[in-house]
Amino acid sequence: MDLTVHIGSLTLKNPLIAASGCFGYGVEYAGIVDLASLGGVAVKGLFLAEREGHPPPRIVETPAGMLNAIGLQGIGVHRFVDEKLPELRARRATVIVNICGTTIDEYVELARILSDAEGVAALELNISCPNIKEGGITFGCSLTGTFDVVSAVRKVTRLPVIPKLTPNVTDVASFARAAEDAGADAVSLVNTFLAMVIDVETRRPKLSNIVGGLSGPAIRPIAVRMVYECRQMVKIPILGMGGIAEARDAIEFMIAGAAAVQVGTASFVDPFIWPKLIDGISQYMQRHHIERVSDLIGTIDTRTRDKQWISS
Amino acid sequence: MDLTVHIGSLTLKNPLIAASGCFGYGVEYAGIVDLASLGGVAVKGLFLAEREGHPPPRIVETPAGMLNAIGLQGIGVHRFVDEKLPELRARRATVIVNICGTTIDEYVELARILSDAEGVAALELNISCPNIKEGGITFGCSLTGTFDVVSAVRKVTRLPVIPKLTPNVTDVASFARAAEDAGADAVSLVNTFLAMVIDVETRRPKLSNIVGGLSGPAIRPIAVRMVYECRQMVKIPILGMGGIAEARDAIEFMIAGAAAVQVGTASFVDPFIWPKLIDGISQYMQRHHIERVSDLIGTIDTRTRDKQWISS
Amino acid sequence: MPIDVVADVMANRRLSSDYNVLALAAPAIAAAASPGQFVMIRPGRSHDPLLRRPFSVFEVLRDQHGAPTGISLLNKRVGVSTGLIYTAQAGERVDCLGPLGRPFSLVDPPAQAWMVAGGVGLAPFAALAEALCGRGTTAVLFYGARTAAELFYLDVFRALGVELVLTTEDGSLGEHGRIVAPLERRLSSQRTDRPVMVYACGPEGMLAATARTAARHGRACQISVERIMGCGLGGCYSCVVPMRSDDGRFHYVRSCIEGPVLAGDQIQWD
Amino acid sequence: MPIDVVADVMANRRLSSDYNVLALAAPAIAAAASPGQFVMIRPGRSHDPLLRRPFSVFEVLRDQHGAPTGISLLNKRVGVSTGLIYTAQAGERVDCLGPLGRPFSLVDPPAQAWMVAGGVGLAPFAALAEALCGRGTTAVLFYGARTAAELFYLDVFRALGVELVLTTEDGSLGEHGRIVAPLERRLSSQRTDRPVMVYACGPEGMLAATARTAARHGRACQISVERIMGCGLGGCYSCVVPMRSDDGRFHYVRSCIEGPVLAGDQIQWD
Ligand SMILES: Cc1cc2nc3c(=O)[nH]c(=O)nc-3n(C[C@H](O)[C@H](O)[C@H](O)COP(=O)(O)OP(=O)(O)OC[C@H]3O[C@@H](n4cnc5c(N)ncnc54)[C@H](O)[C@@H]3O)c2cc1C
Ligand SMILES: Cc1cc2nc3c(=O)[nH]c(=O)nc-3n(C[C@H](O)[C@H](O)[C@H](O)COP(=O)(O)OP(=O)(O)OC[C@H]3O[C@@H](n4cnc5c(N)ncnc54)[C@H](O)[C@@H]3O)c2cc1C
Ligand SMILES: Cc1cc2nc3c(=O)[nH]c(=O)nc-3n(C[C@H](O)[C@H](O)[C@H](O)COP(=O)(O)O)c2cc1C
Ligand SMILES: Cc1cc2nc3c(=O)[nH]c(=O)nc-3n(C[C@H](O)[C@H](O)[C@H](O)COP(=O)(O)O)c2cc1C
Ligand code: FES
Ligand code: FES
Repeated sequence: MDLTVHIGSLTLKNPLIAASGCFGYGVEYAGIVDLASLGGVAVKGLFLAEREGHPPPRIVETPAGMLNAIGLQGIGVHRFVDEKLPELRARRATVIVNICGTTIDEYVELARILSDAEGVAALELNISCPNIKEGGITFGCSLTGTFDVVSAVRKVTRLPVIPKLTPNVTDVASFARAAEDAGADAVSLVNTFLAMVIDVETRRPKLSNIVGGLSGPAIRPIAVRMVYECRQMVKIPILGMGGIAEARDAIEFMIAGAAAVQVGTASFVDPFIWPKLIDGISQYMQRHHIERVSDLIGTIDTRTRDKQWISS
Repeated sequence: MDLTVHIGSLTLKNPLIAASGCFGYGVEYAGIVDLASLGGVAVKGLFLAEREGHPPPRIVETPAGMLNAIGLQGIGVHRFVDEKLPELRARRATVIVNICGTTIDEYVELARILSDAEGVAALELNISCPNIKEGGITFGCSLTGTFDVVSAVRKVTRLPVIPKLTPNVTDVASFARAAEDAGADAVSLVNTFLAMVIDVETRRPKLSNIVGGLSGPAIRPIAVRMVYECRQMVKIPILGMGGIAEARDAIEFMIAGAAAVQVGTASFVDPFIWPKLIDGISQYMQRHHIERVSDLIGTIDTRTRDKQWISS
Repeated sequence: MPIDVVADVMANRRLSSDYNVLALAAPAIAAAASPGQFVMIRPGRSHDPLLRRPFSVFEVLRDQHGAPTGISLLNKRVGVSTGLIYTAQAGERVDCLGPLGRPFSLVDPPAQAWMVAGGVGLAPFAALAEALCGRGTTAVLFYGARTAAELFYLDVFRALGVELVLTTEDGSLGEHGRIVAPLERRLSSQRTDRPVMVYACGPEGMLAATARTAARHGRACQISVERIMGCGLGGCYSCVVPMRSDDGRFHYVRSCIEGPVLAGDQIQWD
Repeated sequence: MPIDVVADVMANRRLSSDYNVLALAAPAIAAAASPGQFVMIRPGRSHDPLLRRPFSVFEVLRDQHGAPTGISLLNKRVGVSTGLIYTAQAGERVDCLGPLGRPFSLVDPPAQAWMVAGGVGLAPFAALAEALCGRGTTAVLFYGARTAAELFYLDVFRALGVELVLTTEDGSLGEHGRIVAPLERRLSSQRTDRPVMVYACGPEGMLAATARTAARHGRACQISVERIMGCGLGGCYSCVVPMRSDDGRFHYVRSCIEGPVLAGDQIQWD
């Protein structure tokens, strides 16, 4: 059985990637998961500089989901390269670095630094963090902004460039197209949905940042639809995510058009989820006589049925 | 205690409205709910003509939500006026008619017919049904389309005109503004989120229509955020909805900025929900010494706290 | 009018690794229910699972004086909610709304009642058989399942005086094959001046075949359909079944309020 | 390394209408846990509630030979998951991940250990008291609650030889008022050459007051903080606590991996 998938020039040993911001810098999980067994590890969004992020409360649970407004607390790219990358390298993780900037120059600078560092497999451009104004969302909500930041980064790196798209737009597929046109190797989607919860007793938002990003199973059907739409618009691979909690969900994203998937919130609930997902996918492939997992990608069958009846 | 709220020239006896498409034509529920006890009854979306809608399966459950692609099966406006309106009138329901069209002329024609009919309290313009191409969504996703259809209807009716907005846009508040500029008396939001579920065993979409609209508690935090955003952009009242399942949720929408709320999916789960919601709101008002429910509207307190600590 | 009760689980009897019978304390629903009606069940209080699920009223339970105390459900575990119902323990509480929908119409002697059940499609027939036998109507149960271990409650039907015709797909009990075969043979051999009402509930393929067979033999047929139901009350239009229209086309009716029992010859099978 | 077990509920003892003690079969976690560590609990399997919830290890349960068999949790019902834990029945299963976080550091005689607990903040102190008393350390428990009926396990602490100082907000038992008052008095009267380690867990206001009081008296203080935790493993950065930086500002640390026990004088209380 062949679980490898290809993202541009990069080969992942399986389609399962730990989603950015949901797996620390990866090293936190080294005792729980064999990092080398994952298709990839997308580390927490990095700016050039260190950041403290938003005051707590930073998360709140919602029906089948959660909001977060961490505010991209982080150690900055230099400390990441010095303090975390060596261990990730030693553990043979396939490291995808999620980068955030306020200006195109910052993305370019981050890309340069990380291209020179040893052990970075790909760059995921976070142009979709809904929680901070300066987190690239202005790029992510504008087609030319998306195009410009991707092209600029494209010029300075040979690493696969993977812009991460926001779902908070009317037509996500047009953003995937802009990214493709600008030379992206793949696109990641979705980041979180802008949302809020109000404590009715105090009439105050439950998050210090007022709004936050919704993730988890609640958003899965919207995310699957978006992957499906993008699949029809672009040829580059799609890294699909949003509420994946079981092997079945990962397979659903692949059938909708994702070449690989990321798992965030569900790994909070079950940090030991990874081998379970791999097992579940393998069992499915066996049951359906699928030799290569990549044969699943985009194989949704949308023939309309005249049939009125569910079973028969 | 005063539960009345005002939507343009219309006074509702309380802020609770049965959401369109989730309460049939109202008459189906006459044996379960005293229709006159509701703030309003938004009946199922009506076209000029009868429609059969989409083949089943038409709904599928998702985590804390459901997708529907009913396809606006309906009896058409004439049969509605002849067969349903008399009973609604007799039961003294405050009837909000949800209308759908393919062209501006159809909305205008529907508005004319319903303005002449006795017992219609307001028109809700469905320009946001995600499940059928001809259901006004082309208006709902374009600012000029929204403006044009609202102004056209505005000219031919004295009934309150309430466009219902789609959440599937980048900036819902700008649509609320377009509606206000065109003379709308209020806006309803949100309609459902475009979404899909794939059966991984068959690789076919679970809905015959491939995509459907996500409703239910899953979407609530996104909907609350949208109401909050619109509140800052427009002065006209907002009818808020999306996943309301308890009195607390209804209050949350009002604090975010809704003048009234609609309840859809939750009334499937609990058709006897209405008196419970009214009780819950009344108890909350008592506990917080609030005399008029309308004093809650938009009272969210967003002062930033420097406080790092939750309680103290 | 339907009522909604928070019903105590009185007992949960496992019939197999997939089937169980759940007894719910719901006297008012039990008193009002007619054979063929259903209830909408919610086995938990969280938003996942969210919607209620439809279940036929299997038995009306009574105390020693014959007063209704509750209902039972014949449950087949196929997903989330049926899984919760399978594992429910006595003392748990379950939201139960009903009775809902149009029941079977009963026939009196000399008409015979032939019930056709596939798998969990047995559910509405315990109550129906009791009602029919109570009025002296001769009843036959054509009952097919995958295997012998999934043919349940045979003694109960026998005790009521119901004749049993059984099939299993693996041949482990009764005739080997599907249930429509013996039904077809029996319809062919039945004298046309002897009135028969066919009742059917089960997988859709079986229902279509039954309806066609009955029609071919000129027999009326009441079909209990199973559609995905959002509300059970006519509010959502999710549960529609296509019915033949006079113009040769079809129109959708809501099976929760116009059914679940529908005339087999009026359903648009395709 | 933490492990994740599907733990059987061995017993559920209700202490009041809001508090209970849940015993979970989890020998490996029990064997590995140190006082002050916590577990992440998931009482259901649906997506609502979604995330696990953090709970202190209350007691390490042992069989008659002293071998660890499981742990218990002291639970206070405040919302969805704590509600499920309150109503959990023996035989149910609960996902339990742990042990997690940095434990208390213990002190040896002649140092005394003063534990300050507010409400459910008692949770980490049963295990801590056992460990301290085991090494002969003199222990005092300052324990405040709303009312006498919410002061639990007093006998257990007494049996260990722990001195109890109690307060209730309604004056129904012990001193009337908050627990920081007697702590403050005792700190004032304690000779400075007698070493004392203050341990505290409870509402944030109480923690801040305890930390300040301890600092004012020059006593070291270990605070077990309670933050909303998404993962418990350092993955999500939800659980941060502001700690003083050398430059007079603060930086956030993740209380799940750098805590939950943190040095009181280094936390930025504001
Ligand atoms: C009028 C009526 C009476 C019924 N009586 C019984 C009965 O007595 N005993 C019994 O075991 N079952 C009965 N069913 C079927 C039962 O409602 C479904 O098996 C149940 O809803 C599945 O819920 P789930 O959460 O376990 O499955 P899910 O996890 O939601 O889905 C599993 C599978 O079940 C199908 N399904 C989901 N919801 C429904 C639904 N509402 N109706 C039909 N299929 C569905 C899905 O398409 C999917 O293939 C009846 C259905 C109807 C319409
Ligand atoms: C290290 C640690 C140890 C703890 N030990 C115990 C213990 O031994 N016994 C005990 O009863 N409680 C303990 N708590 C608190 C307990 O985790 C929360 O009460 C619980 O998470 C609330 O879950 P819920 O679903 O019932 O509440 P929800 O319905 O989610 O929310 C109800 C209220 O609880 C608050 N809350 C939600 N999640 C948390 C959280 N993770 N931490 C703190 N507050 C939260 C919310 O802000 C809200 O005000 C501990 C917390 C931490 C961080
Ligand atoms: C706590 C938290 C922090 C996140 N931080 C980041 C981040 O730094 N960069 C980023 O691109 N996405 C971030 N995300 C978004 C996730 O990577 C992912 O896109 C989203 O959560 C949807 O997937 P899920 O439903 O599996 O969690 C974060 C999500 C969560 C829940
Ligand atoms: C089955 C179903 C049918 C619906 N039909 C309509 C409709 O005809 N017109 C309309 O404007 N909205 C329709 N809606 C959207 C609801 O009115 C409402 O906007 C949405 O469901 C969100 O609210 P809820 O989460 O309370 O259900 C429908 C929703 C559902 C679930
Ligand atoms: S189930 Fe809602 S209309 Fe039939
Ligand atoms: S709880 Fe996730 S980092 Fe601490």
